[in-house]
Amino acid sequence: MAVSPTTMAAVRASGAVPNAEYLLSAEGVRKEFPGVVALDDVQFRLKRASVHALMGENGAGKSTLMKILAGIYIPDKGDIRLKGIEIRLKSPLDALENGIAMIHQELNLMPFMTVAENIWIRREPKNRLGFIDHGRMHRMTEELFARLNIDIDPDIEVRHLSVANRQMVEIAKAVSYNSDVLIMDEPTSALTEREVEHLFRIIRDLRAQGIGIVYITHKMNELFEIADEFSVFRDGRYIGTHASTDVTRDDIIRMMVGREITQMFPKEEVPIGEVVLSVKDLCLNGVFKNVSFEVRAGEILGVAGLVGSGRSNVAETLFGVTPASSGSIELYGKPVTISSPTEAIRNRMAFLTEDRKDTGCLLILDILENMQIAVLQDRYVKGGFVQQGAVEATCEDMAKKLRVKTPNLYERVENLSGGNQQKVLIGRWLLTNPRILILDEPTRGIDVGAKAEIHRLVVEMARDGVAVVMISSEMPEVLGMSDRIMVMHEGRVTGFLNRDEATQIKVMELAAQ
Amino acid sequence: ETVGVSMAKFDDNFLTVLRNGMTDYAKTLSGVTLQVEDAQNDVSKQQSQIQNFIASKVDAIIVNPVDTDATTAMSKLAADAGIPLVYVNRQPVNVDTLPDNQAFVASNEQESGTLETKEICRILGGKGKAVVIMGELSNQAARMRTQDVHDVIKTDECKGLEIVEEQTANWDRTQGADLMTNWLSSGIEFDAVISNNDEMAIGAIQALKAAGKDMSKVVVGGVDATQDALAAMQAGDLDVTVFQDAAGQGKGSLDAALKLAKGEKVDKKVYIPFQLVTPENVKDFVTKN
Amino acid sequence: MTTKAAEGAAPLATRQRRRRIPTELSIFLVLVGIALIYEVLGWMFIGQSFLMNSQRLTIMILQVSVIGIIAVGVTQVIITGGIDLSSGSVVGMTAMIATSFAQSSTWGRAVFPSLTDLPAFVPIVVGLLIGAAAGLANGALIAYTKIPPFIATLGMFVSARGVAKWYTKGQPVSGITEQFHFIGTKAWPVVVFLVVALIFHIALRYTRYGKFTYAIGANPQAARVSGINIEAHLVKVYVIAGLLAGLAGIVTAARAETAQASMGVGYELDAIAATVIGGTSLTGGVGRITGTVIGTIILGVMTSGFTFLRIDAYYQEIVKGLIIVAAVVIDVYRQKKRRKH
Amino acid sequence: MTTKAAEGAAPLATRQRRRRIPTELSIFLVLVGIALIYEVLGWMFIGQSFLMNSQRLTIMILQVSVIGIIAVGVTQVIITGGIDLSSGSVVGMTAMIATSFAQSSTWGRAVFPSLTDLPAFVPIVVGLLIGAAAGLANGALIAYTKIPPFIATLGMFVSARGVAKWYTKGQPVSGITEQFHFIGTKAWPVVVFLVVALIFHIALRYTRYGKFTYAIGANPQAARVSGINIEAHLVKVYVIAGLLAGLAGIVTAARAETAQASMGVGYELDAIAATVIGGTSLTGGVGRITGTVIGTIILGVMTSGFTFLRIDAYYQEIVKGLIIVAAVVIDVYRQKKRRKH
Ligand SMILES: Nc1ncnc2c1ncn2[C@@H]1O[C@H](COP(=O)(O)OP(=O)(O)OP(=O)(O)O)[C@@H](O)[C@H]1O
Ligand SMILES: Nc1ncnc2c1ncn2[C@@H]1O[C@H](COP(=O)(O)OP(=O)(O)OP(=O)(O)O)[C@@H](O)[C@H]1O
Ligand SMILES: [Mg+2]
Ligand SMILES: [Mg+2]
Repeated sequence: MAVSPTTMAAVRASGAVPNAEYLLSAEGVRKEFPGVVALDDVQFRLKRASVHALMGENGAGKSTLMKILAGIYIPDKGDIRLKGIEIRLKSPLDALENGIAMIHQELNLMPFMTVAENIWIRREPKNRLGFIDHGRMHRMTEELFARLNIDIDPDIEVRHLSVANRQMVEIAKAVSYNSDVLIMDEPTSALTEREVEHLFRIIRDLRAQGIGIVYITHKMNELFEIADEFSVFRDGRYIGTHASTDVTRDDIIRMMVGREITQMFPKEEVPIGEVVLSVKDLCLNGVFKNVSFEVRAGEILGVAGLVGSGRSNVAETLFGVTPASSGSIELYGKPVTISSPTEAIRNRMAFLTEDRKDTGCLLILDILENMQIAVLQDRYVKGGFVQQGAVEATCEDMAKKLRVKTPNLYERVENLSGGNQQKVLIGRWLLTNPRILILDEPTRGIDVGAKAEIHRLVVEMARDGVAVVMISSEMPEVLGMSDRIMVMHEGRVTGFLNRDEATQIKVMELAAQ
Repeated sequence: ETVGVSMAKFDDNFLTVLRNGMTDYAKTLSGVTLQVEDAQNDVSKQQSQIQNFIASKVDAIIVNPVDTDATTAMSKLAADAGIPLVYVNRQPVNVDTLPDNQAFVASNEQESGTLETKEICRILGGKGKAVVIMGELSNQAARMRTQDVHDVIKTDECKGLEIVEEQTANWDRTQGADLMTNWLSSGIEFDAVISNNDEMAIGAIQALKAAGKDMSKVVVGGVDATQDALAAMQAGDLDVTVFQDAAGQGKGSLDAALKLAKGEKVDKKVYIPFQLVTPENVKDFVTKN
Repeated sequence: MTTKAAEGAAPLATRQRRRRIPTELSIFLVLVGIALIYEVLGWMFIGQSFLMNSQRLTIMILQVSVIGIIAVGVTQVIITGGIDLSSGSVVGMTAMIATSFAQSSTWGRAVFPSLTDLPAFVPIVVGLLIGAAAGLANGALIAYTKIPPFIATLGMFVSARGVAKWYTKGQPVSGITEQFHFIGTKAWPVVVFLVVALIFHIALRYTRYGKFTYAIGANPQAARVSGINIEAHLVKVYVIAGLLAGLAGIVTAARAETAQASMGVGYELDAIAATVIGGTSLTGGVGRITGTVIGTIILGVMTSGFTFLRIDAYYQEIVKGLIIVAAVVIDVYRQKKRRKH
Repeated sequence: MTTKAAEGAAPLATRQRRRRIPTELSIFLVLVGIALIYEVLGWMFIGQSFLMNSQRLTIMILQVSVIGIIAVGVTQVIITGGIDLSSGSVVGMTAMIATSFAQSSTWGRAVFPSLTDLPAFVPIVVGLLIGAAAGLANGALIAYTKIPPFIATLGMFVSARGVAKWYTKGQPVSGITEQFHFIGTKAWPVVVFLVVALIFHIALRYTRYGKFTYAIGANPQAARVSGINIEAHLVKVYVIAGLLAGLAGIVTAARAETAQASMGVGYELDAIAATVIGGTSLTGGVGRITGTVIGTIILGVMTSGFTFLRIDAYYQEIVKGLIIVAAVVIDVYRQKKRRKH
């Protein structure tokens, strides 16, 4: 018999904590969505004072299982035990009150509310009259931030924060629950090395306090650095659990994808052509200044920098999303002004944005609509009518190439796993046959297998003479893929490194100077 | 017999009395069922209601037209289906060319504004300043009654009357009060308030009293002789209103419709006269509407 | 190639072409349900068939065809994530202005005595232009000043009604020519409605115009980055909505053989109701013309049913509100249930 | 605290400090601008001051205080991302029902002849309950059946008006007691409006109720995972909106000394306009009562100004629409400009 979540919460509040081997465990869990079995007979056990990593390809069911543990989804089958006691969580509140907090894969903040309001929502401190004590709330936030060494103004509205800072707010919020179990679903996908290190310090600290942490990531090195043990899922099934010291990287990949992946960054030397994109003294008031660089046909220019260094803003300006305040852009040897994405596309440019939820996916539309939308600007349209058969066949090929995990192209993108959404967006831009491809964090949230696949596609594009600008916060990716690396710091270009001279240390030096 | 009735509006005080006159009368007759519909002041809706009646094969139709210019189409629909039709209260544009089994029962709308204004003119002795509160601008009665005001003022006896302001309050009491307050705050001077209906007149009275005006110094006139208006008149606030025999019109139209349904002949036009109501004869009307 | 991709794994699962079950199905069943309930009640209490009456079948759709024409435009606006409150007022405004160019010389009180007996295409073109101009004003305001559609069209709602009243100082415009009246006779309004619905059904499903409309509604930011000129497209959509409201005004006036400043009052809400009942989502990105047509017909069937069952007018409104809500509740519920399988 | 934060590491990101300038400022300037324009035009054409007139200053707010009371509720609904179309109809319904318990025995035709001369709190409580019940129906439908707020409240819009007409078969309810009438006299409606506004200003800014309201509107998903019971909270918000519409109905009837079935027609749109002019965003998550109060007063000033300048009734509506749009355009423009600095 399951104990009611409220009773459990009361027990927890009283301080009487049953001493079980596992903080949280799940057995025989099954969850079905229309047309997809997301989880089938899955198990999971989290030990006290440990970091348990969850690994698996995109769509393997990691987020789904975690959402079940956080009370967001109700499983079709299976039982959940909290400290050895069976419990049925019916709402996120049940989970929170029982000491389970979660950082979601997609950011879940209230953009028009302040940082402090976001963190303490539902737990606002009240004064004697029952009104919210904003002063105390501010101080509580400052204290929390001091403890985590985060420097963000508690009174700023979240919409003014960069993605990385929002991620930090999410982390702080989750920590503030003082929970027994902390679930982190790809917390580092928007962070650079520096914040990642910082996060790891926080995690180690929490572990030392006896908290159990579930950590989902696609970054193999993080696993070895932080996790005590890990579980692997594949296609909604449980594959196994091991201590992270027992295995090698290749072992894990084999468990995850059921095949070998020999080379992560399939960089090929391709002939470099002439300059196709040349930027001189590009400025955007208050955001970046005097950015100048060139990219040649067949070249991959990596762009590195810390969070908030302005890389994404430069890309947005190149693509006409936020037109520059001064400076010049030359395409294929001719000066141009790009004042809208429409013009950029007309100039054979493509731009994968960094925030797939806000500026990428048409969430409520299906995969087909999402993939075809940009290509319809100038192809597959006759007399206003879309040549549906042709465009569908092309999209289907692309989806197969990118290994999008879906029953068909008529699935809403909203129902795809995060990584698969990213693949759909990449497909959207590859379809446009660009001559200049700008990628902002292209493999964010993508599993290892697909990552290699995407890298291979990018290299293929370069071989066909496409100039690629690739912004990435993942150091191995930048180092492995780029012909040249441009490094930015606080809105300025601080230097260029050639492929042969680039090392992690040199990049970091330029990025932090 | 089943008689389909399409009323222009349900939430109009006067038309409510008319409608109730009809339904109350129907209850006294055996075997007569009324199907009363609310056209919500929409010409098309009214037209559709008539077509729905025709589809349901009613024995006769009574229409209180939303727009008296739209009656040609309605007459045709009913005539084509061979169902008798009676217009009530508002005079259809095709009143002179109505087919055989159609008729019109009403008061002559031209009288109401004229009676009201003439009486006010008489009280003021043929000269003074007046403000006019109009009903909803797109409404026929509002236009007609306002026109009556102007026509009366053009006559020799009332030449001395001057209209200083003319605004709409959409038949509504509160809007009448707000309009009057706005006027008062602008320091507009006047001796009479000529309102297109009683509700707005009462609103004006409320505003005048709230501003501390001496009601015996202002002549206020309305149309309809509603209960509230008669009460206001007995309280000495309202000076003129015009009684229209709503219940009588309702009864008369149903009689005509039933006769036509039986194949009997009726007069093409049945007029039920307006009557002027003043503090002298107000008692006679208290029980009427 | 360096990656040895597992050839066996078919990522696109089975290559089944499972087309989505049309979402209109559930609301269509609601329509059938309502009609059948009336049919049964009819036999029980009135001793008449509700449906086996060609006259009634016509009037059911005829009485809502003007709403339907508007709703086709409103559907497109709502798919972009907007709203159009102005359509009822635009109906009134176009009815007045268009009709003033459709008057016959036999009518004594023509607005422009020198412009009578014009061929019917003149008032029609005038009406469409007026409607399109109103739509242009809405669209340009929304696209370029970024004010919420609710406010832009609320302004037009107030102003267009003002124009309708001001145009002839509240006088109705009557005495229309036979040629112009023709559009409003028989079941022609129904034909106009269905043709308009068909055209925009095709436009939404098979043209770039349609794809862009959905994309903007689903995520305007993403649509912009994908190269869509959102501003220009929004203007297009609102102009179409205005044009259709203008057409609705023409049909209304032709049907009534007169134009009145109060024509079309409240139509905007009926049209939005028809659209939403038909499954279009007010948050944008979702909706179909077929659904809107069904939603419109539900309104018509409901009204005819009331008269048919001789339901007291006092109860009609109370019940009408309940039915609108119930139709959407049933639809939401059925859609949710189907998604479970 | 036990966590030894990495002492050495430099703080993350640069601190982004940006104190919010109250967003109401820009719309307040719009209000001042409109008033000054009237003032100048007044001296030029009428030879009178627009503002230096206590009577006019009162009526400016008095004539919109009922709209304001509704708008306070509507603001909260809109902040949650919803909409309330039913408020005008609920005003009509409560006015009718409440007033039927406020009749004096001297009036010959009381609805309940045996329930006359009751103390004023009876009709007030009845009215508030009726309003709250309508809000409960709206809220429960929206929260638990997940139908769009537009549809749920559209249903109530139709049904509540139906109830208002049905209650006395269209007869007005008059002859109210002096005690009840009192609420509507002098500037009491203004007081009621401002007190209501103050209460909910505090509730929104300084209580959890308020924070939840904003959170749900800004990001319902986030609100849910933060442990907020969205359904229960939405019901609360709609009940409050209904309650305030009920209060508005009471005040309207008390002011007019009568209740009529057509009371409150169109108020929902005025209230929404006041709210949006005041800076509340229809997409939810943003809005303040202070802004709504200013938006409401703008409507009042506008109306008084028309009469003051003796603008022809036929032009008033046309101009009213333009002013609503212009007010929001200016506001949007000013906010955008300020953000640039
Ligand atoms: N709400 C939903 N409706 C339908 N299908 C869903 C839904 N949520 C998830 N799925 C499906 O369930 C499967 C598992 O998704 P889940 O998000 O758990 O994957 P994941 O392991 O977290 O992947 P990623 O690494 O890409 O985040 C996927 O096939 C996905 O398409
Ligand atoms: N919408 C916005 N409003 C205010 N500031 C913004 C906004 N978007 C970005 N910024 C700020 O502009 C600066 C540059 O951000 P940008 O996203 O370009 O950096 P980045 O190097 O790409 O880093 P990230 O890894 O976070 O994307 C940051 O300080 C960020 O906070
Ligand atoms: Mg995931
Ligand atoms: Mg970035």
